[in-house]
Amino acid sequence: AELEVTHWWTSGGEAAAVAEFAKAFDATGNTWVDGAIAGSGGTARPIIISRILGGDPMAATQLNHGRQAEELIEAGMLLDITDVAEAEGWKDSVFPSSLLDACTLDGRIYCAPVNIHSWQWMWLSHKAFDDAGVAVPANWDEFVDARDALEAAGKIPLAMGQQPWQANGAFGVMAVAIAGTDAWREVTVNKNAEVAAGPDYARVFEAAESARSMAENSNVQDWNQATNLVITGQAGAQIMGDWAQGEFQVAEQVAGQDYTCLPGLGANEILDTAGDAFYFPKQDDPEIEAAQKELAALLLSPEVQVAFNLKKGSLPVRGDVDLAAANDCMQKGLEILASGNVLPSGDMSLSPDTQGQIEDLMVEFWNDPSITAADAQARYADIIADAD
Amino acid sequence: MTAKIASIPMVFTAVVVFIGCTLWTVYHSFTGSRLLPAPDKWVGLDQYERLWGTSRWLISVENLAIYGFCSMILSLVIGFTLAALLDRKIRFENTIRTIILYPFALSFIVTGLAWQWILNPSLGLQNVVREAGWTSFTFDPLNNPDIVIFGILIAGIWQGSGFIMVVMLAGLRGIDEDIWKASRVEGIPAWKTYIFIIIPMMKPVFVTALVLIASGIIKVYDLVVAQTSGGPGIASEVPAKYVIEKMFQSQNLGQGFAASTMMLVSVLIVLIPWAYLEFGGKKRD
Amino acid sequence: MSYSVEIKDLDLAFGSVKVLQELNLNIHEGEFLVLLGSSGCGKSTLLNCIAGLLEVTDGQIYIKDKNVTWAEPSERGIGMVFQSYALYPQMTVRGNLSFGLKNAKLPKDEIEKRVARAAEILQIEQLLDRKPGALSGGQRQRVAIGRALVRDVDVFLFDEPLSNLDAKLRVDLRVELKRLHHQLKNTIVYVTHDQVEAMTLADRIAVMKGGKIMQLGTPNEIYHQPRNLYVADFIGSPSMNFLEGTLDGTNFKVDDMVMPMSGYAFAAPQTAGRPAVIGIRPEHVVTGELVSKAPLQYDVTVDLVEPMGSDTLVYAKLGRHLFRVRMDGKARVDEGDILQIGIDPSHASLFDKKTEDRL
Amino acid sequence: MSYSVEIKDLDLAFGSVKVLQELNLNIHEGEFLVLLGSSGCGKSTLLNCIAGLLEVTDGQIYIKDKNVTWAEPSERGIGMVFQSYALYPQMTVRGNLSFGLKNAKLPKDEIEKRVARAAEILQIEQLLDRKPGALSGGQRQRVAIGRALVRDVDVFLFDEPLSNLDAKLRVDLRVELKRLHHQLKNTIVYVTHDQVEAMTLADRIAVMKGGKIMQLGTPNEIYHQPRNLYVADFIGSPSMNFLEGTLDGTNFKVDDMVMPMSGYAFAAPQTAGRPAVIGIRPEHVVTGELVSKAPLQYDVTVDLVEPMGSDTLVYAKLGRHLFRVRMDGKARVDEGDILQIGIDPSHASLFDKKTEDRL
Amino acid sequence: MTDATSAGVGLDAVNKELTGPRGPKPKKAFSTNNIIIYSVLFVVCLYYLLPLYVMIVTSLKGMPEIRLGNIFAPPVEATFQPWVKAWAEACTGINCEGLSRGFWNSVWILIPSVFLSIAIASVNGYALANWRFKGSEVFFTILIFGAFIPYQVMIYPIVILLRESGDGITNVLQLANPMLEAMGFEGFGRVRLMGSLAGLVIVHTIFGMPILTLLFRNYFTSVPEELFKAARVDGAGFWRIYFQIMLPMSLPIFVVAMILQVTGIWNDFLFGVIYTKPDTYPMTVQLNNIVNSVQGVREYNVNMAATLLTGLVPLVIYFASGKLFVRGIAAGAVKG
Ligand SMILES: Nc1ncnc2c1ncn2[C@@H]1O[C@H](COP(=O)(O)OP(=O)(O)OP(=O)(O)O)[C@@H](O)[C@H]1O
Ligand SMILES: Nc1ncnc2c1ncn2[C@@H]1O[C@H](COP(=O)(O)OP(=O)(O)OP(=O)(O)O)[C@@H](O)[C@H]1O
Ligand SMILES: [Mg+2]
Ligand SMILES: [Mg+2]
Repeated sequence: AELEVTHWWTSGGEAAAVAEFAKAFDATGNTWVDGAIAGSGGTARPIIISRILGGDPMAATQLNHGRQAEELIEAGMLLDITDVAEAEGWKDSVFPSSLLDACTLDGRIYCAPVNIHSWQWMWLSHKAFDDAGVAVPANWDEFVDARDALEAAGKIPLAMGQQPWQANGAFGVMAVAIAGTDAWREVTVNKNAEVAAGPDYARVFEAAESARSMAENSNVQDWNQATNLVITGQAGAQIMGDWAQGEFQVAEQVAGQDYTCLPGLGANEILDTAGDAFYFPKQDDPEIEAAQKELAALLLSPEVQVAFNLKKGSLPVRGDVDLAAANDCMQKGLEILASGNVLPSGDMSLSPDTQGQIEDLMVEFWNDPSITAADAQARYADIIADAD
Repeated sequence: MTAKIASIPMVFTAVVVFIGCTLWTVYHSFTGSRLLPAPDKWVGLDQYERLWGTSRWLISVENLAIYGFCSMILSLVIGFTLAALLDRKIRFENTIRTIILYPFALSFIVTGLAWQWILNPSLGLQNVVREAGWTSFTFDPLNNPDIVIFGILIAGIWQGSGFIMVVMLAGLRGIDEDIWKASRVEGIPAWKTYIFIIIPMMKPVFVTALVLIASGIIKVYDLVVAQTSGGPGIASEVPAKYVIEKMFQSQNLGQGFAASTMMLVSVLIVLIPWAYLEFGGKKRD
Repeated sequence: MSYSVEIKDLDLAFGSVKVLQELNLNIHEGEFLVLLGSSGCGKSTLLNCIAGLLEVTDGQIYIKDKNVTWAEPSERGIGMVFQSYALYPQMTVRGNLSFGLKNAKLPKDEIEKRVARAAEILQIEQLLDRKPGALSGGQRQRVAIGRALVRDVDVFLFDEPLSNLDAKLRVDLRVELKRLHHQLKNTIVYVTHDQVEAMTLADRIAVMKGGKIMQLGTPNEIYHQPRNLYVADFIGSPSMNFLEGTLDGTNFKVDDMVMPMSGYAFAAPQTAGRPAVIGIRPEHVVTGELVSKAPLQYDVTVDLVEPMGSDTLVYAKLGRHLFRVRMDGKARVDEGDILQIGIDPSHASLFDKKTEDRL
Repeated sequence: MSYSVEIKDLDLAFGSVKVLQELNLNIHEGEFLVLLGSSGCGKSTLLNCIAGLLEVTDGQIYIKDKNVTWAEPSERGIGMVFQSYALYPQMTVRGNLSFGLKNAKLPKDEIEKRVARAAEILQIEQLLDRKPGALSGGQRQRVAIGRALVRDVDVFLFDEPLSNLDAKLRVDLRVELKRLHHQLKNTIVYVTHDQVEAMTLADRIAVMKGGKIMQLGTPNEIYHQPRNLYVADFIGSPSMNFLEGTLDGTNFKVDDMVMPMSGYAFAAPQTAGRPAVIGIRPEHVVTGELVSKAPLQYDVTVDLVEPMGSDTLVYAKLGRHLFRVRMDGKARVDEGDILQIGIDPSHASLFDKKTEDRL
Repeated sequence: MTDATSAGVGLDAVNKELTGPRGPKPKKAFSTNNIIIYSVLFVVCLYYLLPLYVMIVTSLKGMPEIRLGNIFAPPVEATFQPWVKAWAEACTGINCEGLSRGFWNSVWILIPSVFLSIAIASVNGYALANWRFKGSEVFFTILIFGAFIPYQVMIYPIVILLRESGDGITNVLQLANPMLEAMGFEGFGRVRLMGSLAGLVIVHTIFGMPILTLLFRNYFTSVPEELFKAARVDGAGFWRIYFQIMLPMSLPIFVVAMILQVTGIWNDFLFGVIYTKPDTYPMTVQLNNIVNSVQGVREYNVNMAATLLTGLVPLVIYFASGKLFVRGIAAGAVKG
């Protein structure tokens, strides 16, 4: 059957990764009808959701798992794939198991996680630091120290795109790395506004403030353009999730040689386990439903996982696949995963609405130097206090 | 009878779509709808309270106000000035009019992209001027949160002022030729005639133009999406974008509805006095 | 010299279309000159040339012995009144009257004085604070005249000032205008296509056709001695009766009728057998008792009767020709009646068939 | 009954504006009835009611003894001709003529026959394949009439069919129209605001004002015996002279002049001292030799002279009143002259000052 | 007196002719006024032409040249590669068909939308102008107000409306299914308005209705009412008058409406993005996708070529229709 699959993976590495899915699915005799929506999740989600609501759902769609789909599930618009999960033994193979939890509502499974993305990375350009005549930093503080040298060499210390989610993500990374895991959990999972207003987070906001000034001259829009600044050595570093890896790969750069990846800003080696998942909106055609389930199973099959995640630069959702082909950074990530240093993603704890508010705040903060760290923190605490 | 049957699409559109949908939206703005409309989650004015406490909304409104005010004034001034110039029996009138109007045939997406490119500081206008020797020249509205809205304004004016010019030109052409003759016989200079006689006579045309501009302003969306995506930061956000994002991305329909209701209210504020002038006035004389 | 306006060899063309050609016209001081002609004959064009609103293609224009061919309209000492009034709608009547004066930087009290005087002359004092929208057609027309009046100009130009008004008002304003002219004694150039207006108002009429002046003369001359067929046909309602025939010495022959034209004042001695047209005004055809006194008498059959109240217009057959006869309103005639009519050739006009000029 | 159109208690209102009120009108078979009135008096509205283009608010309309109050326009047996001709611009003349017949699903050869006949009557055979745009005003008007003609209807409705034409053509078409009526003998209801048209065309005239019929009568009755001041003033150009005074027995007193009205046919015996208005038509004021024969004679001062070619209109002062006198075109009078005039009271009309009705 | 040209006067006149000005006033070709007017217009034209020029120039350059050079400089080495890429090769996700796909979608959206919206609006306008019925003005007023309601207010309810009416139609149609199946035909399947071409066509028809109806109403009102009356007397009904009298007379306004709709629908982004799916994305959405699918560096030349390609249809229509467009805007706008 023909399945229309919507997603917003349109950058070079992403598109190559999707092609792996499509290839594998087409090989089963079905047809993958690609419905890429450019922009970002922000552009794509309204379209995806309005189509599901409007009674014209696609057969499968990317969504960040987590709370985004809750209401759709409650409204009975998404296909229950518990049977597939049981047949394929996802319970045992999916690692970390929190990924599957995020797909579960009232004991039923509604989505197929396909990868693990963690935000907690900083990408550093060897060329930039060489040009500036300083060593490649090993953690955030060293990086801050290298700032002047970078600027003197005409480099942008920190590359930063203008898309709202980037600012938000970078802040999240700093929060985990600087405030520490406990404080982060207290704020994000338990929605404790006091902690959010407390000294741990104050340090986070101060760090963000200095990051802001380092990114001042970064005038690019998209995340991958920012990554490109790092690749070409125009910028010193970028805080960006592991998907940036794909861009380095497309540019044929070698980890450790051309660039360095620092998990947790080098301070706190821990990864959050956000990721992408596929949902399967209900259709009334049994043939399609069968194909949907086939696709769900396929997405988590070991070979597809490997092929996809290598291209995408993300980590597979199965602990049992062999990623020998993976490069330096990926291996690092796998190690951290294996050691169990994982956090749930913010997507899973905060509603999109709250995330949207935080995102708005961060965007404003990152772009408006007149907002002080203290102001921003106060507003942040307010949002956490109101979060549901 | 046939007339009534033939008017069913119109009546349907007017009643079901325009009134029905509007009321639906207004009603749901008082609910806590999230991803799906939840007519039974009544929350009163909560959404509005939050709306007016959100800095992004406030910035959006402020942007729209600045954009709206400037684009009204500029469109009217530019539109009228150009129309007046073209009305001076100049040569190549058709060519020039065509040049001024063609952007109107282009979409906001195209407009936004073209101007994004020209205003790109490292490649566009600023770069060109700098390379020409004026190295301190700075013109990067799209990257400066303080003036980004004017960068959008430049593009908006570019796209829409030709249309206003045509409206004005039609208005000017509609002025009795004899008025011009009378003022010439009295020795009144052209500029004085424009200011004291022609412009006051064109009041209805100005009002029409104003309504046209205003109705376009409130809908500004594509342009911002294509040109800046609301950036840098949230410096160029506009209400329409806020609505769409709250509704679909943040999955907070109630908030989006509240914001769109506010947009509707502002339209009504513009429209009702106009309708009153236009239709109420007619009945009286 | 006593000419107020002189026009010499005026040519005017819009692109390649020649609208006025080699036009010469002298207008006396204080004269009421009417430009009369059918639509599109160039009346307004000529008036606009005098006003300086159109640039001439060739020729010269003098106003008060000053060559104004290149002068601006406002420097020519003219005032103009338009068919559409062309009042400034957003100004009060006072504003309309004083705008031009203010612009000329006249002192305030002078402006007031002039406005007051014009308002008095035109009897619009009580309207001074109204806007044109609140005035009737006739009042607007008066304000338009006032606007020319305050400027104290030598020459008034009127472009069909009464055409937009209804019939009754037109008659009233016509009378008023005439009276105003008697009072002010300005030179007036007045454009109209209504021959009654022209006849009643003019000191002299210039009948125009195709950008040329066909005849220039007093209403009486124009009416009674039209210089060519066009003028003869254009002037007079109901219009002249025309019969085609040949002129043989002083006899005019139509079919088998012979009209001795002994009483007619020929411009030049006539050659024999010349094809000609005779024109007889309906009111110069007499009926009833008067027939016996007329030099020529015919019997005609009544074809159609149009009672008009004061007169009755009878369409009668004279041979194969239809003949209009104007009779008294109280005359009782019916279709099919045989009517005796009398014609006095001295009241008729003769025209050459080919050149259409008066013989 | 021989009425072709009967209108009973017709009311018509646009919203709250009552345009026609309690209107009754019976039109005879074959009659040429003219609805005459100034602009906005409801003439067109009445015509549209008869045609069924407007829905009546109250009352009934009969055509040929059939109640058609609720019938569709096309079912009423009427044809209509409009001021703007209203020809279908994209169809040829033939198409225009046959459109209605095709709608009525007439057989093809019947349509052709009728079109040919109408074209012949109107002499437009050679125009049948042209589009309206290529026709002159008069030709268009004929086609418009043809469109009504082919439909073989009982009643023709004309709404100011000649108003858009220029003066000369108007006169010509008027004559043609009259001839056509003589030939076809249809009932015609004809709307105009031109009293000359009304007088010349009508069998009977209905003078309307403010949605009411003021007077219904033959042109002669209307002209010579106007039933009230409005009609008297509306009909006739130049209009009637009115003098206000009081009626004392059979004497009418204006200021210090006394006019014995012995020749006047009063409708009822008069009370003494009644305020009244006398109306005298300008052509009923005689001058020259005829004065001596008139029962009343006065001396007047000439105030203004309007030569009109065939006549001369003299505005003269009678006491403090301005008096219009119509004189021969050849009469020589100048402003300031003293003129002897004679009036015959039997030609005058007397109206009550308050009710404005004829006495 | 008539021709008072005595010898003396004649002489005098000759003297005057020698001295005074004659004929047209000599014009200074470069009067200050003209210089100001034309230079202002020149600058204005520059402003309006600049983006077009830059787009064209950029679209003809290669990437290296863009990175180095000046955006105003003409291409050193013109290449059509960006155009080819934009049209047929640019990728969104794994679809690398460029704009060509969007182009045909736009065409298929455009044709029925333009046709339907004009058909309905013209009938509306005609009914409003000539067949006023009780309340017709009220509906019209609502309709005009509708033109000013922000789309955002209506987007979401329309999603629901489309879904519901799709289901409604399905239900009605499926009533006939047993019968059809009994007769051996295939029954009706599910009718979907949301996400389908039909849905988008309906949306365009709805949102085009206020302005077009206004346009047509104004136009039909300016058609002499007597023409309509004459047709009624001739026994023609609603549709016959519409088709045989009004339609042939209103070609100009139909052309104008067509131009407005073609440009409007072609340029639409919001509805295209919300009410369609990737398969049926119109060109503007495809354009936005291509431009925003940044792979490595932004390919400005391809973006500009894509932009120009997208703008081409309305531009061609606009230039081809020339004055009509202007006249139409004026007729529709100033009267309204
Ligand atoms: N601006 C113009 N360009 C070209 N031709 C013109 C222009 N103005 C007038 N004409 C032509 O010049 C001729 C004379 O026009 P003009 O307005 O003087 O006529 P008119 O006698 O005033 O007629 P009317 O009684 O209709 O006002 C007409 O044939 C007209 O078509
Ligand atoms: N559709 C309408 N709605 C409201 N009032 C109307 C309408 N049509 C006509 N009237 C009013 O009805 C009155 C009579 O109009 P009607 O057209 O019958 O006048 P008329 O006698 O034909 O005048 P004219 O000589 O100008 O054609 C006028 O006062 C007019 O304003
Ligand atoms: Mg004229
Ligand atoms: Mg009328």
